[in-house]
Amino acid sequence: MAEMTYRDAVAAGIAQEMARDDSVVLFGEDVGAAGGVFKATVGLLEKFGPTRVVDTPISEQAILGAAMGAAMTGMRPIAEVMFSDFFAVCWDIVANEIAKTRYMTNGQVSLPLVIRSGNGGGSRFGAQHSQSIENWAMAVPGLKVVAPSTPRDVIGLLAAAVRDPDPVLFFEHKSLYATKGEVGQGEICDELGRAVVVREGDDVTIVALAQMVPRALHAAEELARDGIEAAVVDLRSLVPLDMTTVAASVRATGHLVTVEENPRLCGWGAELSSIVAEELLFDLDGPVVRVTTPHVPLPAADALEDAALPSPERIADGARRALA
Amino acid sequence: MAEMTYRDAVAAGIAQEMARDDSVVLFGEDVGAAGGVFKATVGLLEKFGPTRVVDTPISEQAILGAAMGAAMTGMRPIAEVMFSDFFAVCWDIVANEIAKTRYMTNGQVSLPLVIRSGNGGGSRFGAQHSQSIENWAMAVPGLKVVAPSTPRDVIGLLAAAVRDPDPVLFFEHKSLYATKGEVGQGEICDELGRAVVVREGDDVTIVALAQMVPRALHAAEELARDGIEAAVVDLRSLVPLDMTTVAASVRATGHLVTVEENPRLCGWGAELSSIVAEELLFDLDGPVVRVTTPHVPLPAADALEDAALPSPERIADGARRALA
Amino acid sequence: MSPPRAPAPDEAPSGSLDPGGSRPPARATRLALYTRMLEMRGFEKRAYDLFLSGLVKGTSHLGLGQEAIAAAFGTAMREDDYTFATYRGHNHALARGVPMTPVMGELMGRACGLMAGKGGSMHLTSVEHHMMGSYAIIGAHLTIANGAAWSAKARGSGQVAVCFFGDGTTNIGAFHEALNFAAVYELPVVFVCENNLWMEYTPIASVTAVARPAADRASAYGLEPVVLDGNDPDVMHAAAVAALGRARSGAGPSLLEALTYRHGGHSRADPGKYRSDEELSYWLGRDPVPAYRARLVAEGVEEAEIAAIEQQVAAAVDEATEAAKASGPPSLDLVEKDVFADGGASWRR
Amino acid sequence: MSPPRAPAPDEAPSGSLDPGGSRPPARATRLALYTRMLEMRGFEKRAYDLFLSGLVKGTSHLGLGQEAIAAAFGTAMREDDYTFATYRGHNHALARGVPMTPVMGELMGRACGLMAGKGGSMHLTSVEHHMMGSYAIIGAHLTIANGAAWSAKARGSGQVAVCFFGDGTTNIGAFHEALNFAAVYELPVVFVCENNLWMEYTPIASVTAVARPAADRASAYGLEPVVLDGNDPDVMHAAAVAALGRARSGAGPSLLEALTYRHGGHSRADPGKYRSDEELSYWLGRDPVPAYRARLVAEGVEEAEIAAIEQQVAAAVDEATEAAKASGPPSLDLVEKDVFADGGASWRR
Ligand SMILES: Cc1ncc(C[n+]2csc(CCOP(=O)(O)OP(=O)(O)O)c2C)c(N)n1
Ligand SMILES: Cc1ncc(C[n+]2csc(CCOP(=O)(O)OP(=O)(O)O)c2C)c(N)n1
Ligand SMILES: [Mg+2]
Ligand SMILES: [Mg+2]
Repeated sequence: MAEMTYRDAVAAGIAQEMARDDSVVLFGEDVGAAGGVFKATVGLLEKFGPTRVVDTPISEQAILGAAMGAAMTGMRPIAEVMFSDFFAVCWDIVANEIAKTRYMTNGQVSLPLVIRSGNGGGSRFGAQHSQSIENWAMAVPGLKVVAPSTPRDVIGLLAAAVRDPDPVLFFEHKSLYATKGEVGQGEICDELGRAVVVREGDDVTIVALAQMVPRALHAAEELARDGIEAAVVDLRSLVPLDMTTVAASVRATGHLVTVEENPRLCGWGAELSSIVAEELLFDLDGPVVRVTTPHVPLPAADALEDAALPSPERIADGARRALA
Repeated sequence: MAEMTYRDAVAAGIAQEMARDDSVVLFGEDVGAAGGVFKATVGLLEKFGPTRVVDTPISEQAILGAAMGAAMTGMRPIAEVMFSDFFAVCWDIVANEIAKTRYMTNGQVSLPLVIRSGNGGGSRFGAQHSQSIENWAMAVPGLKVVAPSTPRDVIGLLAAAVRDPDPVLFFEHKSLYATKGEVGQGEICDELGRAVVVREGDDVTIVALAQMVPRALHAAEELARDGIEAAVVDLRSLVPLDMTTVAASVRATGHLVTVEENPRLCGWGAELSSIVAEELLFDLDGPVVRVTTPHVPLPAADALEDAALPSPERIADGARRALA
Repeated sequence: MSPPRAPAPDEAPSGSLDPGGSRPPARATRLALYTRMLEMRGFEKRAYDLFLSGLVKGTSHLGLGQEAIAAAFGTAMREDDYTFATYRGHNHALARGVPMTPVMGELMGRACGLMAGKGGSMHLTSVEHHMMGSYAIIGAHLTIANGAAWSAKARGSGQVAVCFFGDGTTNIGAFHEALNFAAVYELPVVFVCENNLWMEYTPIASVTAVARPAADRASAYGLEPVVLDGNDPDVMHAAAVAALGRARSGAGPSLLEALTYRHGGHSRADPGKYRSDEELSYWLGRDPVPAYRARLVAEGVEEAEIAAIEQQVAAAVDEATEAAKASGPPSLDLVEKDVFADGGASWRR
Repeated sequence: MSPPRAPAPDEAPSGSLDPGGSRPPARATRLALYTRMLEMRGFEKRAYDLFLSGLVKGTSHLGLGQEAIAAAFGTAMREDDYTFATYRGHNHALARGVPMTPVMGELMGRACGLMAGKGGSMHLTSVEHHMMGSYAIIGAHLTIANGAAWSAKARGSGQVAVCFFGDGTTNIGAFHEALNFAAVYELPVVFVCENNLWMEYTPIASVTAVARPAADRASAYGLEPVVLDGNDPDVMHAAAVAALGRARSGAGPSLLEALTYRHGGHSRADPGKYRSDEELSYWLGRDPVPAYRARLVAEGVEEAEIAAIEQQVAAAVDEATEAAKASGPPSLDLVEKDVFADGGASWRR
């Protein structure tokens, strides 16, 4: 076991897969010579050379279109969209082309590709560089959606994404890049669609993703001081969605709180809540509480951004409301 | 009162507003000389001339960017995105610029603009020309989202949208263009954010939008034959969302069914369901059932498309499940 | 705010440029070109009839009048070269040897359809024939064609990607990104703009800052401007050979602008009434199919040989029509099939 | 897959073109130009210090070295002309007369900020000064500037929209759409490409099919190619006057490529180490601020007059810094304010 940052885990995961499979290539803006604007791809150009690690123009549609065309003809591209907010400039390629092609072609075309992107708030970058857009992706049939919360999961889920025969949107949380965690020796590869219960608890189930996982764990500690034992589930992927794990926990606790960083409307928490309201209604002993960023663009100033994003305190309050 | 098609109501609504206010202009692909590919803007070029009704190149980003820049400097543009699927090519302008600008500028900039678009399935156009993307829009803070189901509402809501000081996405349903309805004389202008109970009923509340409203009414008739009286609510706008009307009905019936044309995940039905599961849980007498298109791209063949979209039968089944 | 201006018909041939030299193709190639054009013409006329009689649902975009371009490339391409086309892509699919029956079946939404009805007329794809899809949202497929070319280059396969699109497509952002990208990485891709003077119902000249929507943009990507008579199969064949050769030799992308005209409306039952009679009759007079027939005859091909081809093609169209009509609707369980590689649509466990 | 190539420094001045003729601006204009540049320089150096000391949070993109361009336009524009800028937009805001304190306050996330901290350094907007925003996602604001120009034309107001952007922006789709759109409708808009040779950490030359990322694209929109010495305030002022006049007279858009260089890194604490010492020292030698000072002195402006300006600007920077430091954090209720015109964020009733 070694300690590694989330940032370095990205490079390590990509390197693991590029070394394993020659058809894996990486391209995006500043990913090569500069090692990425978040320094998450440092060393890859040196290791794999300029035909496999390619700096591109500022042309997100061209980048993702190239990834798609390469994937349909035998390669396994990893493309980077620098900030997830920029998915909006290439959403057509993602939502209309990449997501729909296997289906429209009646299964003729496979698109084994990964699109990595820096997602989420907390960096005081303002409304156009801080969004959490995992719900945009989840709303589009045909995409898999992954968002790790630890360095170990970065490697394991990135490897799984690269090996997956379907297109995967891989959301790296910008505010987690500097965090550290233990990472095992040797190859790591997970299965997509397995949530993890990162804290056991009998009183209430808190489901979280990415940066919200450590915050939910903090909230759980706060609640424990009041004698409330919260189970915390790290979803890890939204598609496939591990409802089995979530449902088992909700059946046990009778209470559900979802913690989303995205703005409120139509977030994944709503999807989870609606599944529970349809399938597990009679297992519930209290309201399903969604803790989210309010339905606003993110403000830039530190004080305002901190007030907008779900904090451990707001999560704990949500749990109390669920139990009230 | 006169009978009018939904299609003609679009032109009538635009004409009403252009005649009233010189700052209202219309632009988009083929909207002028051709009267629109759905013939929903016929006669406007002749009536208002080529400086107010403008045919554009195939440049959706340029079209919506121009609408935004014009709106921030004193005009009230109505821009057309021909098929709502094409929002994906200009999503950056919509989601990152238009939606966020009032907020980011601390209220300095107003964007009184309307983006009209042909939305929805049923025309056998396949996966890239049939989507219902109202949930994409609802997920982005700063946008208002409107989707009329009748010719009268087309005029009333379009007028309200044009007069609204905020950006409004106005979804016209392609499969409703040919439908007819009564439209009153004289100016019509509604208020955004008022749902309408289009059918009273004490047993179950069915909430629908656009093309799903007539289908929900059909389902209600079918249910009535079995002695089940369904209330049908036409939401008419998603933002603002009229939870007051929905909640009153759910309190009365104890049962909620939402009917969405969009693919399942993160649809507006999930949002409604989650609100009910959080705020009205103890008013519920049964599970909240969501009837949606399955989470797939829409197939083109008539038989397949019909099987994918929520039908009156599936809606009625949903109501029975809610009551079971 | 300038008024729409339809280009005068006699603007069309001016500025044409024949990069392939004037040596005519071999006799077998010419017969292949004619056969391909006839197949397209016969197929699409039938598709139009089936549309009018309600058997083709939804929409369909015919390339009647534009056959020479697809035929020329279909004839010049290597079997494993990739094709990327638009919603107006029946011709391009047939040109790669995709059989008529599945294409007809797809238009009719039948079980025998190329994608069993899941794609529809705008999304013809046959990976087996390296027909990598027709795409219905303007612009995207230029960037996707780059990806196939990138992969061909990385794999050293010698394949070329050919990407067809319309004049109107030159004003969308993805066009610009794709052309620059292809040029920067010297990708083996040939971009073919089929300039039929119209977008849907709006003339390209009224919304474009330059006279030649593709060729006048070539220099922005360091490419040569090339304008071709898109209704001359020999000219187009020579240009195709030249551009494919250039790409295969590692010299990078080409951008070709082929002037042509669609005889019918944009889609479905559009009668295309927005075009002047003068313009229409000018272009009907330049119909590539009878003109090429006349050229073959003038250069010594026997009437009988031509007639035999014509009969054979007509029979093939009839056969495809009957086969597609005989096919039932697709199985309804296809609705939830093949969203993901596991064959299903499940997003949860 | 070609390797990145940093342009040799001596490529910069070649091909320059001075559309404004060589008559120098009047003395008052020159002093205004110098004053503006000094303000920008002083402001941004202070912003950098504040960043290093942790008072400027988040990110900030300095235009140190690029001041001549914004100063020239700020001086040449009519008061009601519109400015659209990028995240690298402090200079452009100051050039329109936006006071330093609210800009500094915005960078520091304080209540006195131009947008009370809601926008941040990348989104400076002051409608009062016709500074219509700085935009942080590449490309969009070119299309938005068109809209302001459209509106000015429709209202017959005689206003011009000026839109600044970087070299890297020329490869994104929206650039293409915006340029064509502006040309087709002959909009009163001036597009100013500040070519500082680098995107973030990648040289523009390595990912662009042409040598002049903006000027070599001009002809694709029927526009004249114009390359300017972006570090010469007089050259830039003449070009601004010419392009603004052209737009105001109804002759439509211009696209100007101004060659310049950012002295520092792309953003925040980036030391910009990817640039060669040779390149950096070449451009530091062409720093517009001392060069223009020397020119003013050489042409007879008194040292004392210049020194007085310098003192005044330094004092203004100090004052703005202190005022911003003294301002508290924004009120937390702003989080749910001004999403909609009713002043709130409510999406339901
Ligand atoms: C992004 C986008 N905008 C608009 C459309 C609607 N549309 C379909 S075809 C077409 C005209 C295309 O013209 P052109 O590129 O010249 O091709 P042609 O149809 O003439 O072959 C338009 C506007 C679309 N499919 N995609
Ligand atoms: C669509 C999009 N892609 C990528 C980025 C990230 N990004 C911010 S600035 C920048 C470089 C821009 O270079 P240039 O246009 O030359 O402007 P400069 O920063 O040199 O002024 C990049 C890639 C972005 N903001 N938007
Ligand atoms: Mg065309
Ligand atoms: Mg630059």
